Amino acid sequence: MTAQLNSACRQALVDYLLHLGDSDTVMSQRLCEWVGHAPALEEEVAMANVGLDLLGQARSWLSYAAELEDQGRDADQLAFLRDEREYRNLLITEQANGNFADTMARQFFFDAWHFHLLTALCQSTDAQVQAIARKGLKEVTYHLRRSTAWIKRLGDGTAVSHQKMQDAIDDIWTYTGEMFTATSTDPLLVEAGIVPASAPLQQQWLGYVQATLQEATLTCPDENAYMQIGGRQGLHTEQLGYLLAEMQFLPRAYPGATW
Amino acid sequence: MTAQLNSACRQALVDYLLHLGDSDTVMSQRLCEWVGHAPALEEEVAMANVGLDLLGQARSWLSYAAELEDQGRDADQLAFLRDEREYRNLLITEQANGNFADTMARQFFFDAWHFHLLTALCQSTDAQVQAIARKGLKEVTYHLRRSTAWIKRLGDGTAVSHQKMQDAIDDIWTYTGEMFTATSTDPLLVEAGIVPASAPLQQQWLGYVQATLQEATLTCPDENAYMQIGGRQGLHTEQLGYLLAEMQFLPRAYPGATW
Amino acid sequence: MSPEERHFQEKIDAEIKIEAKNWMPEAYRRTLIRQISQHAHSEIVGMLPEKNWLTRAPSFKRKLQLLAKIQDEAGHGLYLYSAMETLGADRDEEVAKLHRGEVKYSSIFNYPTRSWADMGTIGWLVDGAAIVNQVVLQRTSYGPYSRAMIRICKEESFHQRQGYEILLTMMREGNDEQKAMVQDSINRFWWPALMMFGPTDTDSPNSAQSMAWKIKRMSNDDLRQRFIDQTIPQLELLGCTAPDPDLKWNEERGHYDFGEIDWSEFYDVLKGNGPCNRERLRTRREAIDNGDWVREAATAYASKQQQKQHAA
Amino acid sequence: MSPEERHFQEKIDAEIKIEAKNWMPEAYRRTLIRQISQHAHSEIVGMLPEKNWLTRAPSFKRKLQLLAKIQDEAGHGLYLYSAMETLGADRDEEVAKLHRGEVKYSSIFNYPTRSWADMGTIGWLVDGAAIVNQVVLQRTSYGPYSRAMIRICKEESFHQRQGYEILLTMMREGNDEQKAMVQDSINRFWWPALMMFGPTDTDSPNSAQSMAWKIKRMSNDDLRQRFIDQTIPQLELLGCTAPDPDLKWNEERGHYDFGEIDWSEFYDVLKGNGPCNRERLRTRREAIDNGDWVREAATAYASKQQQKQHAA
Repeated sequence: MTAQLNSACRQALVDYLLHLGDSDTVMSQRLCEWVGHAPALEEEVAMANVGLDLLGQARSWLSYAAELEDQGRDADQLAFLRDEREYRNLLITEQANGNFADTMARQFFFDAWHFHLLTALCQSTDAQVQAIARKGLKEVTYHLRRSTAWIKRLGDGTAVSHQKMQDAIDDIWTYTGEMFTATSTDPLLVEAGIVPASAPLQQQWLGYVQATLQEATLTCPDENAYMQIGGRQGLHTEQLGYLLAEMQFLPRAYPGATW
Repeated sequence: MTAQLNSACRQALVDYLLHLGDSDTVMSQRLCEWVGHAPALEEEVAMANVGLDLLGQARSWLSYAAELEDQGRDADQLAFLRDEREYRNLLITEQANGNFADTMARQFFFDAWHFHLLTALCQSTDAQVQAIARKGLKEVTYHLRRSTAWIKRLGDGTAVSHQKMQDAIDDIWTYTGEMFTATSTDPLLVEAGIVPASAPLQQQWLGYVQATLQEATLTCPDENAYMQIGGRQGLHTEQLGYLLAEMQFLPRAYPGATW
Repeated sequence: MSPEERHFQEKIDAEIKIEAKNWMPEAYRRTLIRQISQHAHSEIVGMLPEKNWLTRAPSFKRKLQLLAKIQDEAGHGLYLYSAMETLGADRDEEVAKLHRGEVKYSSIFNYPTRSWADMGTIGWLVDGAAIVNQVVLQRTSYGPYSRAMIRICKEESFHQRQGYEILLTMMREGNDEQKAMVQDSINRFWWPALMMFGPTDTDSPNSAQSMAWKIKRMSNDDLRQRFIDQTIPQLELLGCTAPDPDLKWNEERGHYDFGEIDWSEFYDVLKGNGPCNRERLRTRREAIDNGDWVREAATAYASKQQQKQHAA
Repeated sequence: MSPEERHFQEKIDAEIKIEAKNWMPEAYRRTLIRQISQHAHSEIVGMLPEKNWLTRAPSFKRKLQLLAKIQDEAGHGLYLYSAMETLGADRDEEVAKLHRGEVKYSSIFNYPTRSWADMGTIGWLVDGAAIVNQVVLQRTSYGPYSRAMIRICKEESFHQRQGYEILLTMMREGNDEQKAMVQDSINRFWWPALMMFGPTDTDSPNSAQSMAWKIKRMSNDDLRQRFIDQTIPQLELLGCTAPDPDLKWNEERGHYDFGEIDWSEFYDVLKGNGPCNRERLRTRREAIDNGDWVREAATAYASKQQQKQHAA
């Protein structure tokens, strides 16, 4: 199927795949930071599980991006040798872990987007995109179930957990709008049926989020609030650079080495 | 004077200079992390001041090490391109900042060592060592005065500050013994009158530390407690790798670039 | 006008500095406190975007320069708070207002620093814009503020040259990636730097009184034009461009023409929606909050020492 | 010996597993709780030295492997705590004992991981030593523990092969720096790995009873010899050496001879003086303390849900 893409569409798809792969990579890295610090042993297992799934998906998206890009790079080189300005992840994924509620707010908003997006990508006209999405959707269905459950537990748990959960949601809300912004080349992909349009996705996402927060006795922030964007243009918050410096240390320090 | 050193002595001196330069570099990096986070504006100025002095001294020691080593490297390459295992800094310098008391305990023990060491190095038979030490001693005299003052303020301040200061001291104590350990080649340097023997240094240090802590109403930990060593052999705690990954990012990511 | 007011205005008109002990209109005092505190807050918050690259500075030379610059800024904050305190304001109270979001600092510091080149661009463009403002403020009517400005301007010019030199080194001795970094940095900071002079004169209603009192001595638009005129030759020397297709020399005016500024962005950032508003304030607030026990200890110790001296 | 005790010992002697509901001597129960909880704690604390390189793993493949391994270890912790709870112990209480320093975990995890090669060495040598122990424990007399061991051993063998493969790749496809990293890592972990089997038999007074109860089934020294014998060929295949000049094949014994272990180091680390004892315990303690409000919320939510169901 990739042979049929014209060059503009191919470039647009590479860009989109980097966006998906980088978002998964960065999110997974943040989850890795939790190892050994989770509030219960069961959560160690669950967070590692989500992190593993996202890492695997990241590799699939980036491998496909590398293949389409056709510049002799592989998924590892894309992940470990691009600098911050070339990273295309959503800003929400790079936000620091904070406390468990902060991490769960980030995860929940991301999972709800991820779930609805992969659901749509299961219908992609690009067979490879479709295949990766189908595999990923099973995993992400679990991720969303888990983070939804935690939003409810913490929202409708104790007074302390309710407050922390509400603060976490209010705090990260400004990074949710970006999930539904399109780049200048996305319309090519939408038109070709490779990726879904953002607007209906946003409605699905918002419906799910509002219903969950309500059940969790939490207040959903204003959907028209000012939203921070920039990740897809490589314009990141000041947090990403440190994350990449750590993550990329070995490949940078020992160029060309096999591990 | 360097021409007169035989090759074993020269190698021993390079090693010693790396130890001094790396300790200053790492300590300065930790102080840089405080910028914007100090408890008062006057402390922003003071910590930056100490950080600057140490950074300047680091460059002097490493420049001299590079010159003696004679392998075409300069101070920047020594600082920004050696990996953790080659770093020779004292373990105490790489310990995380913690709270202000933790930072001050680290600083005080380091400054007291640094002051007495540089005082002795002012008598070094190596003219270059002597010159760097003389310049540095003026700065370090101020560092020690400042950290001593803070130990007293926090120790004899409020009940809260007293407890935090005592905890900080107890916590970092295990890294103080290393300052007075010698490598297998140090005796060559002591014999040549280039560096002082550790034993008298340790007595001076301990006398100063005990007197200060007593005045600060703090308890000095057991001088015979178990001490962690390894920095001079490049055997570091798990904290150094992260510090270097961040500090070395640009030179690693853009090899050979001029900035 | 009361005799006091008249006398005050006569001094202003005669370019005689107003000093702390002199009589001054309450509004003059309030306006100055506000302006000087905002300026001081800007020095302190302005340390944060630079701190973001301090621990990643690429060489001893650059790290030393950057740390020294940041230290100077903390020092500027100290002078300015002192100048402000001569007007009867209290530093801690003004800082608390900042933390409650009641006073602002320069919006430029709500933009993130995304590459090392930003350390050059901030020095060159951001400090450059600040200097254009501050050079004029050296002649401001309030003595302590004027003297603080003279001292600060000297150091800022030094910082500006250092910033420019960072960019020049990357453009002349750097590889393609580094050159791209510089241009990208200029693209990101160009418009925000122009916004540093504030809204156009027509939208700047408080300016007239400040001009009469000689707290302000040039209009926002005039300052902005002066900055652009002196910056473009430096930009060209770098071999870079500004992200403004309308920028060109106007022979007739003897000035550069430039494109429309996106004021909606300016007001968005001002309202708190810049990329880093929340982080900057949070960082400052946490620094002061986490330092409570330290400052309390210092006070307790000082009073104990005093008691001991009395007793002795 | 009471009839119960006799019956118990007869089952043991006949290799019939003791199950949770069976009668058992109190000392047997206590010894097992202690041993299983230490084993569980070791799995959990053992995640930390690996976590140290997780965020710096050099490729997708290695990061996936390492994260999966760490996840397995958390899972092992869960099985083992469950096995322990069949004996009437409480997980939270045992964890609290760990955090108060009343129970230990394997001392090997008090050594820092200083390079990526340590991820290989821990898999190969440390898990390798653990497996030698655990293979024997598959036949331990207590049923739930024995079954947990069977499950854990399978996964551990997989981890061990992965660890060895990390080292082999670095030795065969790596540059000189990487090869030096591997040898350095083996030098640092060799002796601590040998210490994992515990003191020599002459200094291991509690072993006799454990052997009689078949909680233990081989002596420390026999296990250690078995480990060395099976490890040396693998070491040679790597092209590396052990930091032990006395290591050599003894034709007569049919075993490798090896040098004197520095037991003072072993006891120092056991006393809390290892390089990372404090950090490891602090990390675990903080994880649980910081998670208090989360677990409380989950409990509160669950009871609210239950009430709703009752009400409905």
